[in-house]
Amino acid sequence: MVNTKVTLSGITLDNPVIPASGTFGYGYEFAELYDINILGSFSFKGTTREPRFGNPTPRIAECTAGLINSVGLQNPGIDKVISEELPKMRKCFHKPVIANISGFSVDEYAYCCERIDKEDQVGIIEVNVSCPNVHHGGMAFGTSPEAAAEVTRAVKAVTTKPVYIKLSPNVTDIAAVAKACEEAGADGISLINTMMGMRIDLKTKRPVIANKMGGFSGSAIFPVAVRMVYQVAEAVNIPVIGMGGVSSAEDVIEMMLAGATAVQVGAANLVDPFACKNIIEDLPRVMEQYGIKDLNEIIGGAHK
Amino acid sequence: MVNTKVTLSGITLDNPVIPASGTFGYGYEFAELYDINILGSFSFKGTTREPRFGNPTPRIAECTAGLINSVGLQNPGIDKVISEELPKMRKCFHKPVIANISGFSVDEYAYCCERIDKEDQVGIIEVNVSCPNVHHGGMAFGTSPEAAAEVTRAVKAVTTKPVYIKLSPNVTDIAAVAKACEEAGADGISLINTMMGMRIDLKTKRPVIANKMGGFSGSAIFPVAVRMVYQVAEAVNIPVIGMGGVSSAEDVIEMMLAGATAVQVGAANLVDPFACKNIIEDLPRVMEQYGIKDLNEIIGGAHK
Amino acid sequence: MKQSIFTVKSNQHLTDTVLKMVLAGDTSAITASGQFVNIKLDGFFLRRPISVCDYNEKTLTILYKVVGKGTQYLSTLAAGKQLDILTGLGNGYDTSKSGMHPLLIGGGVGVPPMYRLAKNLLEEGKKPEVILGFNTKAEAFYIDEFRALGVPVHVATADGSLGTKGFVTDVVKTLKDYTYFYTCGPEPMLKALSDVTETSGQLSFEERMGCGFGACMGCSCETKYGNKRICKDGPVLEKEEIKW
Amino acid sequence: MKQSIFTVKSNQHLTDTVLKMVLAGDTSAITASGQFVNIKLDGFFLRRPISVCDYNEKTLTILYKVVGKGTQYLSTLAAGKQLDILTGLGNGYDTSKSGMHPLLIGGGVGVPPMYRLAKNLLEEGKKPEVILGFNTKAEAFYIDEFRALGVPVHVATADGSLGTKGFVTDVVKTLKDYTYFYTCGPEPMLKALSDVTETSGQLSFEERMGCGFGACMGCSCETKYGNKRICKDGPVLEKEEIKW
Ligand SMILES: Cc1cc2nc3c(=O)[nH]c(=O)nc-3n(C[C@H](O)[C@H](O)[C@H](O)COP(=O)(O)OP(=O)(O)OC[C@H]3O[C@@H](n4cnc5c(N)ncnc54)[C@H](O)[C@@H]3O)c2cc1C
Ligand SMILES: Cc1cc2nc3c(=O)[nH]c(=O)nc-3n(C[C@H](O)[C@H](O)[C@H](O)COP(=O)(O)OP(=O)(O)OC[C@H]3O[C@@H](n4cnc5c(N)ncnc54)[C@H](O)[C@@H]3O)c2cc1C
Ligand SMILES: Cc1cc2nc3c(=O)[nH]c(=O)nc-3n(C[C@H](O)[C@H](O)[C@H](O)COP(=O)(O)O)c2cc1C
Ligand SMILES: Cc1cc2nc3c(=O)[nH]c(=O)nc-3n(C[C@H](O)[C@H](O)[C@H](O)COP(=O)(O)O)c2cc1C
Ligand code: FES
Ligand code: FES
Repeated sequence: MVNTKVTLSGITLDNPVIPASGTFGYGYEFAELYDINILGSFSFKGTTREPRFGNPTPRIAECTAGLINSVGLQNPGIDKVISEELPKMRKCFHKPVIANISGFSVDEYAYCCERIDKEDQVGIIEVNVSCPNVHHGGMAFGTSPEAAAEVTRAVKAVTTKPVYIKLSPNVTDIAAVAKACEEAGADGISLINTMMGMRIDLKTKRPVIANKMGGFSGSAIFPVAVRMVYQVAEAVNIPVIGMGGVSSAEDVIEMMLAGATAVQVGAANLVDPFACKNIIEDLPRVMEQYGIKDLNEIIGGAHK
Repeated sequence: MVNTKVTLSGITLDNPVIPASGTFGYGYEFAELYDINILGSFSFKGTTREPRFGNPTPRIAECTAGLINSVGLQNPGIDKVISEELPKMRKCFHKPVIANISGFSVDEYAYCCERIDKEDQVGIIEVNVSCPNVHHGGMAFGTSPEAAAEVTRAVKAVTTKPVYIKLSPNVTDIAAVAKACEEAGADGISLINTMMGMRIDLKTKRPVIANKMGGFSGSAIFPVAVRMVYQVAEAVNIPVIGMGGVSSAEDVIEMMLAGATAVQVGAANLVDPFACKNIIEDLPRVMEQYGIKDLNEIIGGAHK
Repeated sequence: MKQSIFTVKSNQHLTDTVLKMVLAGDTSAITASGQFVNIKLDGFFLRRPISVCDYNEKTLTILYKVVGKGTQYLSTLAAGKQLDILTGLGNGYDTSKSGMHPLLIGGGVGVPPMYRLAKNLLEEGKKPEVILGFNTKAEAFYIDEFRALGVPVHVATADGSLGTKGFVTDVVKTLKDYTYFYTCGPEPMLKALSDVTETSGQLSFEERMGCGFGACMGCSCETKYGNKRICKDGPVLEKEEIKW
Repeated sequence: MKQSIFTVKSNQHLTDTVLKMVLAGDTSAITASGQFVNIKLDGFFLRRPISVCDYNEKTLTILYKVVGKGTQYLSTLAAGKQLDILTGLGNGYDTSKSGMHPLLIGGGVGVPPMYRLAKNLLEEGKKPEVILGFNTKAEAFYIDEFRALGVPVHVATADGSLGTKGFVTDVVKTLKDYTYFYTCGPEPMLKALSDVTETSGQLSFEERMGCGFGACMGCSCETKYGNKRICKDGPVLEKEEIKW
């Protein structure tokens, strides 16, 4: 028997496989297909202070080995997430969930995190700093170490749960951003969010996405994600949740060798609703194939 | 009849299709397969002051829809390129070529560009600023607008030919780098170079590439390349040569709609030595399919 | 929703660009006309959503138009090819609201779902009347199949090469005693129908989809009763709730 | 070099993990034993380099070991499948240097190129002697095929389950009158042979390849006579030029 249990800031997961925020909704659609309690955890859709419809459609563009999305954080807002979604989620998922929080100002992050911090069900707060900072020219918080650190400090001041900062890959120096978050008190780092991408429709000669650009993810981005997880794992001493293009048990192991303690699966859920289930079921066999008895032994293994 | 001719800084190309530096050698291998004079131009292997063996092997790692390379600028050095390769190239290619120049210091760039500037055969000098600046902590010149501008100024001071700065995509704000180069006198911008990526071998549990990381390219990166070409075309008034994952005539048109005046084809040449030939032959048919009479009409078309 | 493997039984051109594909597989998740399936194609990242045209316990029929690389690939598949398909997606049409004499209006690739809907309404003892709109006679398909159901079928073509010259709305304007309407087709047609019809009705929408089963919010639209996902809360919306 | 389409004629297991594939197609670009082909596989970005084991005007034979996803996929292909292959890659062995009694030493998946090389040498009237090295008897293949050529064949297995217990070098040490050697196999074996052999020889190397035809510099190595591309200036190098 192999050991697939891993621990994130004191929370032990049965396995490292976690559906990524925005690709698993609140889990309901998947719970109709299989018992989602087999998951390590799951990160629910990004939550903001106010309800949001998000961006105009089309919001989806297909790419080779991936897709671009510009959903734009559609969500019912923190109040309804707490009053309606969390109680519903509890019915289909009995483990601690990861609350993915977004904001357009430092205050909004702090407000949402403070609210969600009181919820038992939430094991980890994952703070998505890829959102534009509306007060400072609209550059994403995650593109500057200082802005990311400021969000981290504000959130840490009002929460008791482990806070993982989820980084944007659209930066020159990802390790610098991660280090700034660590110094500001982050308990862990999640990465990568989507890469900024664009497709143009040859028929209309206009961008496919109504908002022109969007977030590119899927297997195509895996090599960039592995590289960034490796760089961040080398730069910080807090746990890293790796993601970006993961779609097989082999990919999970590769991410962990790069330094991830747990691994999220995003776009793969959209094209194969059983992706996470299949990965979890394949994991023991693939571990044996590569002579891995305990996943904890391989975390960061490629750094040696 | 459709028009596929485009003009880069006064040099008219029969078509916008240009093999990208490092994926076409000096053209010899391809010239054995077909008459490479059908190409718009071609950008030969990156040249440095000294001869270089490059990085240790393995230098290649396969990825979904792409590959990572860490060739590390293997080349015989500027002297031999001028004395041996250019005369040989002239025999199989009768149009102006693009000289791709690399360096590890501002002086080296200037030296090489000054040398190559005297060569008739060279139509455009393409300055690859993705190389590490050995005098300043090893960050690539292309990751800072100031450093990229410094290289541009140094090169412009010693050359008479059009100078295109080839940008690295591994940056937070590609438009800022492009603008700095334009202000420093660049005649055009080439982008994108490879994205930093990494793969880990599950059997050995070590990075596949001897140098750990390398440059990721191929169809997987196309959406990021289109986005960056779009952003740069919006930011500057000089011509843009677009590249990154181009492997079909449709991709060429999409790049041009994003703002490219010409388009380079890299990794696709490696897996299909006839890639450029096929693209050039398909182009008129695909133009007709999308109602395009003259490629010049669609350059930047998606910005309208 | 169900994920399962279907086998292509036949794949034939109805027009230059529209094909009919019959697939064998587990159709048990399909519960209503107007639902769609989402098909995985080799070499393409996203699935392709296609309406259910008809089905029985063992087979599924779809009609699709070649508009891009995915449908082009689909058109090359021969009998025996296996496809991974998600079935039973979307809400589908609610036949309980139809009244005795509903109008069924399909435009172009919006025609297919009308077929099963017509069969269902007939089974329920209702008297549906069908209007099919195409650009030209050469692009028209499935008219005989609708006629074979024994329902009145009107055809409109934009160039007048078949049936009424003009749009489906031109036909609708000539009809009086219908009790309800169901439609699927290009958005301008849906909008025009919403304006011209005198009864309530249900309209089926298209949107670019990430998942097709409600997980990604890629396909959302705003309605008078809040945000809806075209793939899960649609594709069928009620006339009254639509914000144009 | 030539790019063309080959059709799988047969694809059979020789051992649990090694298969023999015979392909029909245009072999005119193949000019020497020791050359390789580069095979495009659906769903994989890079081609897979595999040595020519044998060929005639119309068919190509390769022997390959399943070591990863690409060769795994290759092992599933049935007769009739078409493959895009670049042929005539690499320099191949130079038989003019062999003398009358060359040694041919193949280790594991380095065995295949020795087969055509042996045939070529025999045709030239020479008397090659063959040494094949494997880990175990269960992993051994193509011994009978070499014997059928009428050449002396020695086998070494690491565990002694077949032939000499030990490595090919142990066999080489017992042989005296050879005039030259040719080899292909894992790099440690090549190095050991280079040390233990008393004559000149040619050694075939492997490297991860981007293109396989000299364009990318992905496969370079440093030799005493300058940088060489394994794919174009190799895969065969002369013992004297190698920097270990
Ligand atoms: C609920 C629903 C039911 C549909 N039913 C039918 C049907 O019965 N028959 C039929 O011919 N077509 C139908 N369509 C449209 C069909 O999905 C598209 O024509 C098809 O996806 C185009 O794929 P492609 O690869 O050929 O085109 P491409 O343009 O190459 O596709 C690129 C991407 O855009 C998406 N896309 C392109 N056009 C559309 C569109 N109109 N709607 C949604 N996504 C699109 C593709 O799915 C793909 O992700 C339906 C669409 C929806 C949403
Ligand atoms: C000149 C040459 C001749 C060869 N001849 C044979 C032969 O006759 N029979 C045989 O069984 N094998 C041969 N090999 C090795 C064969 O190329 C690899 O086993 C094969 O590429 C593995 O592919 P994979 O997808 O199964 O493995 P993966 O590990 O999944 O492949 C991943 C990537 O690494 C590359 N790769 C992996 N192993 C090797 C290797 N040993 N050498 C080069 N690239 C590698 C693959 O080509 C691919 O790009 C030869 C290699 C070279 C360079
Ligand atoms: C449709 C979609 C919606 C997403 N929404 C969110 C979100 O709300 N919050 C967030 O932090 N990340 C969001 N992401 C990013 C993913 O969580 C993940 O970081 C990214 O997609 C990379 O992983 P992948 O390649 O496996 O998809 C979204 C991604 C997709 C595809
Ligand atoms: C094997 C290889 C070698 C390369 N060498 C160079 C080089 O010497 N100079 C340079 O500017 N770019 C070099 N590049 C980058 C390409 O020119 C191109 O910018 C990049 O690969 C993106 O295009 P693609 O996705 O079409 O490959 C190299 C790329 C590859 C794959
Ligand atoms: S397409 Fe994903 S929610 Fe509708
Ligand atoms: S693999 Fe490209 S030069 Fe050898």
